[in-house]
Amino acid sequence: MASVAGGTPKARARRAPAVQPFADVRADFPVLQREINGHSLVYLDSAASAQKPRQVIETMERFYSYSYGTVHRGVYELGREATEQFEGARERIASFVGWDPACSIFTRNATEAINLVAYAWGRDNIGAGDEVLITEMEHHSNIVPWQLLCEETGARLRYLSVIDSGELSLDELDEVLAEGRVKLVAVAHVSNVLGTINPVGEIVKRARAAGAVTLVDGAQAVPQMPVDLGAIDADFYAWTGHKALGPATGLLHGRRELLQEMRPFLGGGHMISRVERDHSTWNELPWKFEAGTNAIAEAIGLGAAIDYLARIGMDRVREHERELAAYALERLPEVEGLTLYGPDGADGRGGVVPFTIEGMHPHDIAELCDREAVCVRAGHHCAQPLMRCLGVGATARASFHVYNVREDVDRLVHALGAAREVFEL
Amino acid sequence: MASVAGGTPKARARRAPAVQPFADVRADFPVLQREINGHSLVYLDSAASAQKPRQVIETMERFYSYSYGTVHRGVYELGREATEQFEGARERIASFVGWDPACSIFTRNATEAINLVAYAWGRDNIGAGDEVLITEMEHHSNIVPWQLLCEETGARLRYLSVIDSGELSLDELDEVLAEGRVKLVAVAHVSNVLGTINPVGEIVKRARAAGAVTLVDGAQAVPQMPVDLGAIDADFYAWTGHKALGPATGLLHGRRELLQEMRPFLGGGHMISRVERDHSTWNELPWKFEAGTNAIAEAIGLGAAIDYLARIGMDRVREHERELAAYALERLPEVEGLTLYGPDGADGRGGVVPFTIEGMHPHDIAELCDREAVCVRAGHHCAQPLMRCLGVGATARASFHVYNVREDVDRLVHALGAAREVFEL
Amino acid sequence: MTDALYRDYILDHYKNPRNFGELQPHDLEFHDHNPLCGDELGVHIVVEDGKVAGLRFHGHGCAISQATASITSEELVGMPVEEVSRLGADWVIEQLGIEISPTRRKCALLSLKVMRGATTGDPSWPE
Amino acid sequence: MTDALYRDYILDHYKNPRNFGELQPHDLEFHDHNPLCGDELGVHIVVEDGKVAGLRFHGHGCAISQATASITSEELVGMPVEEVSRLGADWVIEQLGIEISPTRRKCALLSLKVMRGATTGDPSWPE
Ligand SMILES: Cc1ncc(COP(=O)(O)O)c(C=O)c1O
Ligand SMILES: Cc1ncc(COP(=O)(O)O)c(C=O)c1O
Repeated sequence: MASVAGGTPKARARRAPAVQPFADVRADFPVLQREINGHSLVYLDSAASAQKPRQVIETMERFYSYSYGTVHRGVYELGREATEQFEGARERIASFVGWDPACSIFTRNATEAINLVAYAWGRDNIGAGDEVLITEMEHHSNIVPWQLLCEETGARLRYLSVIDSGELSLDELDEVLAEGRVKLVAVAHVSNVLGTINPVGEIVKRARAAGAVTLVDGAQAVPQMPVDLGAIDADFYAWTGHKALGPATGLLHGRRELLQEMRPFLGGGHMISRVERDHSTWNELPWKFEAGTNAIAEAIGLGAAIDYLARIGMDRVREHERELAAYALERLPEVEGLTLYGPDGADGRGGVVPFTIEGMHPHDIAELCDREAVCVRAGHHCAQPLMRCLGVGATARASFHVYNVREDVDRLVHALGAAREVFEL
Repeated sequence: MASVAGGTPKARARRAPAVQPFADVRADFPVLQREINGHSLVYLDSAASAQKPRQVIETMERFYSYSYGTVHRGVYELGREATEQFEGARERIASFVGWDPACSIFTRNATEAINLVAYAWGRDNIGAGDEVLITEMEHHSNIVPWQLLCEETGARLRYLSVIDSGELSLDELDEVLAEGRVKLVAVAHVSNVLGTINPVGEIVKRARAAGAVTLVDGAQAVPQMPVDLGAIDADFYAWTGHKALGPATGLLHGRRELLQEMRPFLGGGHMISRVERDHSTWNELPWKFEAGTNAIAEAIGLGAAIDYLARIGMDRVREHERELAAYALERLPEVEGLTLYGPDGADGRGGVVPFTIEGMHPHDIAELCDREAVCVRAGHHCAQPLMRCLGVGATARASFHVYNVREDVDRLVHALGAAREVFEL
Repeated sequence: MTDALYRDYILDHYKNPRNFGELQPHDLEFHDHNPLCGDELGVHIVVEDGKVAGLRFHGHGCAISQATASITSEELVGMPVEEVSRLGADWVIEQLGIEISPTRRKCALLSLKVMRGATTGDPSWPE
Repeated sequence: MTDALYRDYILDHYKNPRNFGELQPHDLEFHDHNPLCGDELGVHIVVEDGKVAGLRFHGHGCAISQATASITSEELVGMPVEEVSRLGADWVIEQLGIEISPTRRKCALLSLKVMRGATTGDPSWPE
């Protein structure tokens, strides 16, 4: 991992201090003060959605209370302030991931960002006989839009397999690309189930050499590691604010030439240049793809979330995630009957640890963890094809963010032990 | 207007009390405490977006601070609370407009709601030779999606004209419908420029009798008058939360049979029932059309906004809007060179008053009003075809909500007088 | 301390489900899943004289969905098919004898859903 | 009290715009609008010896966009076309002599946009 500076990751793990370096940020998250069933909250479901620091909550509150107005059109002071804050947030967000703000589009969420590409780029560029290549570890949001597109256009949807280590095979990628029919490669940067960190820069390079356009689903990556879109160089990169300590707004970063030649996706206010009776012309980028009134407060809130993460430093966030994952991988096997999934070790994975326990369904695991106020997720994690590859119907999953500490893993292990007792295992 | 109980509207206007009945709600809107350029804020741009009461801001803040979690999937307490609040908000919002919650879909905004229909219903039901009928007073969000659809399908887009009174002609509607090619009628409930309250129940009835499906754009209606979707009985009804004192989330209400047979729009998490490698099956309504992570806090915030409006009573809100519009229509002509647009009188119009002043462009009007902290909008109001009908490039527009008082109109008249002085008119 | 949800008899039915497996040949069948968690449940039914003469559930799922299938299966055998088709959610929850939170409701109703699917063809969730 | 934005000379140029109207025949032309407010501006240019020999703006818009067109038109007549094509936003703002807030920037730059459109064919907004 480029982001882990100095020392081998192993050596670092051994040096891990007893006191978490991030204990100080916990005071910023009001929800952590909650007690549930007599226990303090342990939130281990950040891969689904992250909690928000007061800096984000207060930014939105302040905006709504004192500067609310619509953007780009108000000549008056409130409109000016709203526009400045909104476009300022776009600029900081774009620079956080190393991309041009004019090619950084606010969407509803990552799902809408991917659908935007499927509709506005896909329908004009994918046809019968073409292939769309995704992987077995994709989230439904990076599967279903392509199924719909392929059904409509007669193209074929193919899957790169997930090999035993929980990784993708670049050899298989080369083989499929060599057949010459792949027009689009869409792949997760980090798997939301296995945690696998995919070599997306390399995948983009090979796909481009084979003439394919690339989309990277960064929903799990941007929140937890340094991401440099200039280096990855994908044609499209989608992510979602609510997993990055922010509110509900998504981002689509795209290559300028593609965005320029694409037809618009949603039609309506703000995305037009001129509306005649029978046809219209489109606004400049990025507004061409932002129809209707934006989620203004949410974009500004995401700006505050990004500022918060940047202040901590994404290298440190990544190291924190890696360390917590390593600690969970070390401790969870203490629970009898527990099976872990995903890459060996914590170096090639994000802060996500999926597991099952023999004789106890994941749903019941999550229910019983909740008795001790430990929030873990159970289910297919919007990745049914991957579940089938793993040969399970569902898994439990613990995932981390900046506010988690090693004690949270201890609490999880304790809750799992108690759950086994309830089940008389 | 069904909502004006007792007395002729004229008689009521004469009885209007000197003290506004709504002065008491002003304390709920923190933004009204602002001073700009040494003047207290007068916000007259609610038709673009409304300010938020502290009840809405605090609901969102409380949710983010203590109950944040994703909906429908978390087995743990936070997930339960979030789901209850989110689906509870949907139920109250649906009942507020008299529709089935299962057929009430959260969208990004009204624009996305209309595009959803254009994509998911339109592409399967509109073909070459068919006609889509809209009106000259539509907002771009109810024009451009149909332009895109017609361009794609070869259908023809037609416009009902706006007659001199700023109204639609039902006779013209009948004539066009009689030609037998109209498959969809899409019309604004209330015009965002003229304020015209269209007889949408009657339009729906005639359209249905002619075999056409109907979509009503209620973006300007739901925020300011009682709306009973059961009585209007349109096939689709779209609106947007940010104009109804809420945050950025939209609503699409649809007829169950249509929503059921429609293909999904956005593909991704939560909208599926089962994802196979090559195809998927869809979740039940309304979730089939809610792909990806919802704007959860925003939906809950809109629930609080609806509660707030319901507490005041929409009959009273409507009467308040009518009265302020009447007062503005009475006072604005005092300004020399001023031209009003829209229906005569306030009974057939919402709380929206567009105007121009000879020798002063609307942009400059708005700029100079801002000197006295009076926020009015200037421009084409996302209604370029209507601007051409009116024979102007732009207008200024004042619009009202519950927090406005008669003194706000006085302040506007004063600011316009001062503006004329600056322009030496 | 007894757990309010995972009572002894629930765990017993989960671990030793009654009437689990397949029934070949059978007269009625239905298969479905819980979209939220991916649980799967199928049912095979043999009908004699308008009554459920034999019944087997199969699939995988959590303790609640599996135990519900097992517990209700004992009541369903011998019941007129017409009566089965009219069973509602309340009946299931009553059979189960525990309080079911909204989050686990679909788990508890999955077996009724497939039973009704088999007897009426109606694939919707019981209210 | 003089208004900081609506100075006397701005209002004068707005009310009595110089070089307004059409020029027939002309060598170069361009027409555009400000998508935010719908303002329209067109330009006709007559070129002689590589210089702007004649120029007329036409259209409708706010005091800032109209006055900018009028004020700059006086500088543009006689300027080498090549020089016109290199003019930037700063030049316009300087000619205008007033501070322009971000909300009014496009108003102030619309005339430069159509001038550059006419002389270079580049339809983008000046930086
Ligand atoms: C009549 C009308 N329709 C549609 C819209 C679009 O609403 P939104 O921008 O929230 O999608 C608006 C407001 O902008 C409107 O006034
Ligand atoms: C890998 C991945 N892709 C896409 C998504 C979709 O994000 P959203 O639901 O915000 O659209 C998620 C999370 O739900 C995810 O984990």
